[in-house]
Amino acid sequence: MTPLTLKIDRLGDLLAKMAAAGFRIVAPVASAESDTSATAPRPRQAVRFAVVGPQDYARVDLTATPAAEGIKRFFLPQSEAVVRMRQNEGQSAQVSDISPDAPPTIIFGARPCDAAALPVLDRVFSWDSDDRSWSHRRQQTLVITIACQSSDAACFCTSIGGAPDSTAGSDALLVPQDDGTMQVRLVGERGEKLRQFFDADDAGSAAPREDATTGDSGKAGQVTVVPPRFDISGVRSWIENNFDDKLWDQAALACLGCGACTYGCPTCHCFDLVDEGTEQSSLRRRNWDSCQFRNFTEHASGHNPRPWQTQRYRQRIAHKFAYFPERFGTTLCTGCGRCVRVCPAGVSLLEIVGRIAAKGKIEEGRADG
Amino acid sequence: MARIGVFVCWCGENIGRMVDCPAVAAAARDMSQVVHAEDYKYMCSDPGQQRLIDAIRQKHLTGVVVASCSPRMHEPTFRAAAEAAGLNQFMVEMANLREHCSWVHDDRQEATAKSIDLVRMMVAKVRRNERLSPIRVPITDRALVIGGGIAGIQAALDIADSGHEVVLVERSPSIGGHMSQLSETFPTLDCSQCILTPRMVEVARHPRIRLMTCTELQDVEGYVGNFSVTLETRARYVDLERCTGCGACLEVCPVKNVPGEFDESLATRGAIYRPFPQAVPNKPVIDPQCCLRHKAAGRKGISAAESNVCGKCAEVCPIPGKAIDFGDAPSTVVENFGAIVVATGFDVRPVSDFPEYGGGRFADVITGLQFERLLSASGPTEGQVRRVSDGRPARRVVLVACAGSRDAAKGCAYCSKICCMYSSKHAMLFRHKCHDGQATVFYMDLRAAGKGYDEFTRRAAEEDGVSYVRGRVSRVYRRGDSLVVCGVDTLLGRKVEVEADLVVLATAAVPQKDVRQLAQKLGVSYDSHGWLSEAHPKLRPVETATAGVFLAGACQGPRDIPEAVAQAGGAAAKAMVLLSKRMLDREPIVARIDERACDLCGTCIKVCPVGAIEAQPSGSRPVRQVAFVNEGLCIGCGTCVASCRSKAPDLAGFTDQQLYRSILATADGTIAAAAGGNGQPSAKGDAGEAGR
Amino acid sequence: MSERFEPRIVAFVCTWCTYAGADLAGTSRYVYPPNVRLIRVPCTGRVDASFILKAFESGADGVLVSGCHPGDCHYTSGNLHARRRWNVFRELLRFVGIGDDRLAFSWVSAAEGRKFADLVCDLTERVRAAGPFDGYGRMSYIAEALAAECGQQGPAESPDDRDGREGRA
Amino acid sequence: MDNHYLPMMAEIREIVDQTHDVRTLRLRLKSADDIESFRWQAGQFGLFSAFGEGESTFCIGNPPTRPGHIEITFKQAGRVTSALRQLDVGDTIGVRGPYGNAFPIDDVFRGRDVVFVGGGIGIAPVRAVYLNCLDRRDEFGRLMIIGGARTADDFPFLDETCALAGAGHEVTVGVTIDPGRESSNWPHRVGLVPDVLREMVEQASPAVNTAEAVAIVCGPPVMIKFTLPVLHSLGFADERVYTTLENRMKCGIGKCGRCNVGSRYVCKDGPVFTAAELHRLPNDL
Amino acid sequence: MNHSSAEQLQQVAASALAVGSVKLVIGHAAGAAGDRAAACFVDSDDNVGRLTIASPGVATNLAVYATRPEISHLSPIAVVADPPTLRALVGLLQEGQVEADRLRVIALWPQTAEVSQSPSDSADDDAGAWKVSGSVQTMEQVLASHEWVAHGQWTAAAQADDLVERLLKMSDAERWQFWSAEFARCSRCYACRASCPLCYCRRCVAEKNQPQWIDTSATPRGNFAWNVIRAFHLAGRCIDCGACERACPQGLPLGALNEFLRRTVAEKFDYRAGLEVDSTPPLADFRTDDPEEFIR
Repeated sequence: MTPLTLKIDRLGDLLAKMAAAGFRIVAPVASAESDTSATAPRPRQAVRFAVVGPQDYARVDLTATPAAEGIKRFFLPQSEAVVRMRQNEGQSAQVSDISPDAPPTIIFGARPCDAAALPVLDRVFSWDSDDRSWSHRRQQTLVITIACQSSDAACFCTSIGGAPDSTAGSDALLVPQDDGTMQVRLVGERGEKLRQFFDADDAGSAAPREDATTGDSGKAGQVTVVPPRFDISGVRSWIENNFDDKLWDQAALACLGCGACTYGCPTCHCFDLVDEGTEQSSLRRRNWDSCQFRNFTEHASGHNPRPWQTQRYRQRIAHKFAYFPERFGTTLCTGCGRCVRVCPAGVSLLEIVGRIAAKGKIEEGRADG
Repeated sequence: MARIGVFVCWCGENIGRMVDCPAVAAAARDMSQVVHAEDYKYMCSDPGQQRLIDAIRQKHLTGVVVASCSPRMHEPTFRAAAEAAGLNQFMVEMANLREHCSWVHDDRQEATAKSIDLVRMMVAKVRRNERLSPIRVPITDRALVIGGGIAGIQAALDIADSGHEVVLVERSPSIGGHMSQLSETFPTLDCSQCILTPRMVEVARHPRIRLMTCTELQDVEGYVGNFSVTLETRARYVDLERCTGCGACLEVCPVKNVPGEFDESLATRGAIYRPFPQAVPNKPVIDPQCCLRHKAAGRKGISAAESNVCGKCAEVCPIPGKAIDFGDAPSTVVENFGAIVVATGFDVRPVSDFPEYGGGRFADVITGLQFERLLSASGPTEGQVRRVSDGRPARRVVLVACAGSRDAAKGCAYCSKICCMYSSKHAMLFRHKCHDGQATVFYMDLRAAGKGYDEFTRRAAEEDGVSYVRGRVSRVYRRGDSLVVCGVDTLLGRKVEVEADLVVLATAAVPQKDVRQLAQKLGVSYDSHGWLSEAHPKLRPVETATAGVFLAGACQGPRDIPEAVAQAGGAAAKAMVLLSKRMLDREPIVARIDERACDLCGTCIKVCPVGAIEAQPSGSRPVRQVAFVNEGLCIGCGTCVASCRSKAPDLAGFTDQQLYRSILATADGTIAAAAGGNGQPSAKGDAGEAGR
Repeated sequence: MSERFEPRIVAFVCTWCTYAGADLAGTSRYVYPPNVRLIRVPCTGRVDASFILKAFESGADGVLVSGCHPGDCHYTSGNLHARRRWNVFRELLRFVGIGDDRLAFSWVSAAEGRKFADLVCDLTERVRAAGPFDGYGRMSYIAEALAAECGQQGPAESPDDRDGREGRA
Repeated sequence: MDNHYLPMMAEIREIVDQTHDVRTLRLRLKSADDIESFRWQAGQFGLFSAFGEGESTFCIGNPPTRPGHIEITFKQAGRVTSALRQLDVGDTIGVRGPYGNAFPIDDVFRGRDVVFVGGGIGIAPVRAVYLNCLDRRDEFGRLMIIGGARTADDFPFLDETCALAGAGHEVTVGVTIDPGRESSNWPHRVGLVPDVLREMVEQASPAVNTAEAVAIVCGPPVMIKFTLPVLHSLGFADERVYTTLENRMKCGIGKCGRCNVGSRYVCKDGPVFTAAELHRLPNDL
Repeated sequence: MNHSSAEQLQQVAASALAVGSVKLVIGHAAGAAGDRAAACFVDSDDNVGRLTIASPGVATNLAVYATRPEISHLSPIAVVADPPTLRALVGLLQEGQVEADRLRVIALWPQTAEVSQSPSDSADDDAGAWKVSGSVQTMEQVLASHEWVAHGQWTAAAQADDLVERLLKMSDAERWQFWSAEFARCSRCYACRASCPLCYCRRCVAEKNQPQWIDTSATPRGNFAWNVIRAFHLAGRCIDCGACERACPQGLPLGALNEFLRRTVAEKFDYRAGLEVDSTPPLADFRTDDPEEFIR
């Protein structure tokens, strides 16, 4: 099969072609308003995913290491009306369905760590019963990722089994080449739908072929190296066996209990259902929620199973690295590091899981010995 | 489960003409949880109320909206009707279709649409109403009367006579007030002392009156039924228990030349002195400002008790153990009261406020009150009218009414009310004492409205030869050893000059100078001059906006003795009504705090106007300090509710839920109209929405 | 727009002064436009900033808060606390784009029926001149209800629109 | 694909006030299809909407042996329960469900002695099971019902529970209120539920075969905490001691992550758990 | 040399912990990853080596931890406090959220007018800009010090003046446009609230749901109400540390709202938050001559 390529200066044409084919385009764009913020250097929010039109193509920015905000909200919107309730005067209450608003979409330029979360979340949204909104958006949306050319101290995808050029969750992966072009790797059947938009790589036919499923492609492209930060093998069992360990208290003390990490996280998916509206007309909305909030588990009676931040912090880590793996066979984390970057208190999941991994290693060793 | 009834009143034509009441009732019928709606000609009539009662009973209503007039008018009516039907009175809300709608709009369609909205807002509110019970607070069966003038005396006696305890507080050493300074009173010319003294003695002897002289109010806490008042008593240096009032001390005091308060500085007194011969208590008092021993002690920085200067009064005191106590000190007590009567009276402006009339420059320009002392048989001149400057008999007296009164430029735009009468009285009394004397009264208008008053002034002019000049005095100057009063006779339209031995200025009556501080402590409002404000000028003339605080006498504005006495009786009656109940029912519109949400940041405590909120241990575990509202003190303004960032407090009767629903209900009219349901038949739905 | 725009105005008034002033306007038969919906509270001190926002969220084009003149407060100082609050909150709302043509404060005593009527006339005209409050109107419950009536998610509902200017669906 | 969040519509047919703040609603689904498809077992729950206010989780309070309506019993505590209390007969509420697992009546209970322990509002889920068992009385051994509340005024289903004893069901019933809270005319037991449980089981004649018996315990967390050791000491096997967890839920269908305890979704794997299962869960309840 | 400040801090902390005059020192440690300094809790003189002086531009305001229930059993506690942190502690004392007896500080005073705010600077580069108080002090001592007089109002917050000025020049409609676009980005993660030392409410008004004054959904409506009310609740209380804006993952210019309200409160009520323990916060107070030119 002819290899595909993308010349970066033809990006506008590519996006236009996709739009012409009826796709809504979502891409990372540099914020037009970044100059409004008072703090001058503010890398965290500079690049965000947004629906783009032709006038925005020039602002598409493929350079940022995981953008401030991931692509999760294009599959699980932060707030989405799911039911409408109507109480006409003189009539009894009625409800009606609100179907998810999801036109065919191509998300262009996502990072592999964001895309990798999609198949992970597929498991929870399709086990037992299918979540209509999620499934519909998944079906409607094709994801084109770009292998990372740079990484930072918060990146740890490789420690979770991912890679800066992993294709997990992607329908196509772009691998930046030395000559400034992007090698295009289509993934699976869904990826084939994207073939029409790319040019055949006539010049670069000499480019070596790699197995798209491995991350080892450094020779061919300018893919960054994310060094392993910890060995995850002992993490789950340590968590399962050390529910009351002091580590949780220590780790949680600095945590302020906001939702920045969970909202930034590509795999966090907890949500709330709330009614908003007047007597006569209200909407039931599905909103992101965070296990880090004090009132997440609080009963109306005031009883709270997890009243302390220690418990909530432990829940978050344990859910990702023990409970979810136990239930669904995969870690609820892709190593994107966004939680580390956004935490206002400088709490690092990477550091804490690293400590757990080290402890787990020792215990494993003990068990073996 | 809410079952709401809506009752739309036509108020005859008042609402019915501008609002389609049956349409409002029909719309209400469709509103959520409304199970009954009707319209009727007069809801407040007996049959109207009966319809409400019947509907509550038959349809088991849990809430009622009466769409009629202002709740300020008939809320009590419909609440009572609800209670009669067995529904908690606080489950009634009113939509104001009359004052706020039919009377102020001129388009029937619009007015009807608005009426439906108003009803919808109230239905939304009443669905969140809660059954409330009046708050019962025990009443301290005791009244405080502030001020020992005739008004305070009358109020104290009336209250005490009805069986309630009274504390009468007077800041000077004796009760009696200005009335005790007067010679005779108009229009009957009976002797002021003769009619007042028995009342004063009665106060002193009354088993239920505790008299506290030399005492002022320092602080007030609490609320109607339960005021907690801090009273501070100055040192008198004479033990009232021991002193028999023999007066031996008065003779020996080496200090003789202190201007006497009672005689308005026309006579002198000693450092130890009896306020006046009929004083109650009739015991001396030491003025530490003048007492040699106190002054010497003060210079040395020691107490008068430690000093050995003078002490003649103590030496001569015949009481074993001595009634003179140089070691006396101010004392403070906190007393509880159910009601407070304020009778702090008035003052007159000093002559020095009137330099144009020679006030302050010429000794013979005096106030009316000073002239009273000159006329008084017990006064410094034993009733002989003499010039202040040289003591020669006065033959020519000019009396100037409206000295400062009715003169915005002088700061008193009001009429002092008593001046016309007492100036006439002064002139008349002078003429009685000095048959060949000349009495001239300058006046602006002779205001003599009162029983026998006009006759009195007529008599002065016609029988007692008082000459009246209608006009203002422009200035007073000295010519030889006489004063000359220049003015204009506006009736004759010419200038007049009158020679005088004495010029008596009827200076404007003004509130006591420090009454504002007192009013603020009591939470009583006052006007720009400092006259205390009644709750309602017509219907609640002796009450104040602060429940349980009543007004008697001239603290409220200038008035004469019969008025002051009558008002004191009125204030006493109001206090008695309050004290005669064991418990007080208060509207349960009070704040309460959800302690689970309280962080005790202190904001509510700081904003509460009555100090009803304090920190207390929480009722739930873990125990911590939280804000707590004392229901007995809370007056239900809701400032704490809106000031609290976490919205821990809420206000019964006006809860967040109730107001939230009322606000949201303003949207539902439009939503209903858009859905083609009932709602606003006006063009608004179309035009307004299209524009959105 | 061919038909005249009729603004929706919500007013929070204290029961002792402005509500009574409105009563007096009625007793005096002063005619004023029917655009204002009064919500009675004991004191302006009870009026929370959230009330004002909730009124706008409910589709109000203008909001009025009115109580007793300083010194007249039935509770002595509720209105003075309220005045502090509005000194700040009004500035804040202006700073985020809700100006004086949307939000008004007044003192109307129980004796000022005329003033109340004039105030309502004035305010109605002012808000009418400012036009529908589209900014807040778009995110009001009314707009949401009307959108849902047509089977849509509310305005600015879909995730891509969250970016405001950036979103172009 | 279905919108799982779209509730069925039900009408309130009857309202019974159990205590000053506990209320029972009897509901009937409006659509005949819904009635047909709504099949549940004792222990399952539903999500019940007060429109405009939200949904709340309640167990289905009537046993499947008494079909035709859906019964819920709730205590006023939060936004939804306050709103539900506002509703009247004839009003509409939303229903989603039935969700969750159920008590294994056929698989485990049948043929055994069963002890039911309910405290306060926890009596409601227990009641669904014992009514179920009473309706199929022949299939079980001894039945013992212990109900407790803080005071007589907080006791839901008090009269009904007491009446069961005399209704020819062959069932032992004990009702109790907390010591110090009784009035002089309280004719029943006074004591904490675990103590009453021990006393009744120990004094039962013929004796309860605790080693083989089943126990169901629902109530406030503190009651469960002190009751489980008592059951254990009486010889009940942890595998046959059941309770229901009351975790906060939103979706009810294993997505929203709120009710999770360890790897378990209370809404899917529960709400019914055995004591043995609870011991294996992280101490996060 | 630069490291001396950090070393001095460690010495002060170590000696206080060693003699037991404080039970816990709350300071900053270098961030493990990412660019944020993390809070660090030192309860023994053995661990003081982790303490460092963080650049205020990347650090949270440590006063936020003074009210944490997890450490409520420890007393006294010492907070490593630069002037904004001290002001926050003044605010907490003023509102009774922390007991003066329980609170000690190790004050950090800026040596130069300009302490770097740049997150790119490492903590070490910054340490030289600070003078560490020689001992653990009570707040009373700190507030009586000449350093407090000199530096008490110093802030590390990025100056929002430019933006405020720019906004003030706009029309209402333009300001509306600006803010509704900014607020639309808010994700309601409440990082602003969590990192604000004065946002200590155990139940935030956003969580009061009977009724729900502020919609929880991250829709324009809910976001507008939340951001406006958040700012309003800090009016006259915000001590200008900039923690909220630094915390916001969406980069909302919250500092401009705070700065504007600070100006408003200063102009109208002549008040600045965080300077006096005994003062009354302006919105819990009034004066009879408060401005009312806007009231008809």
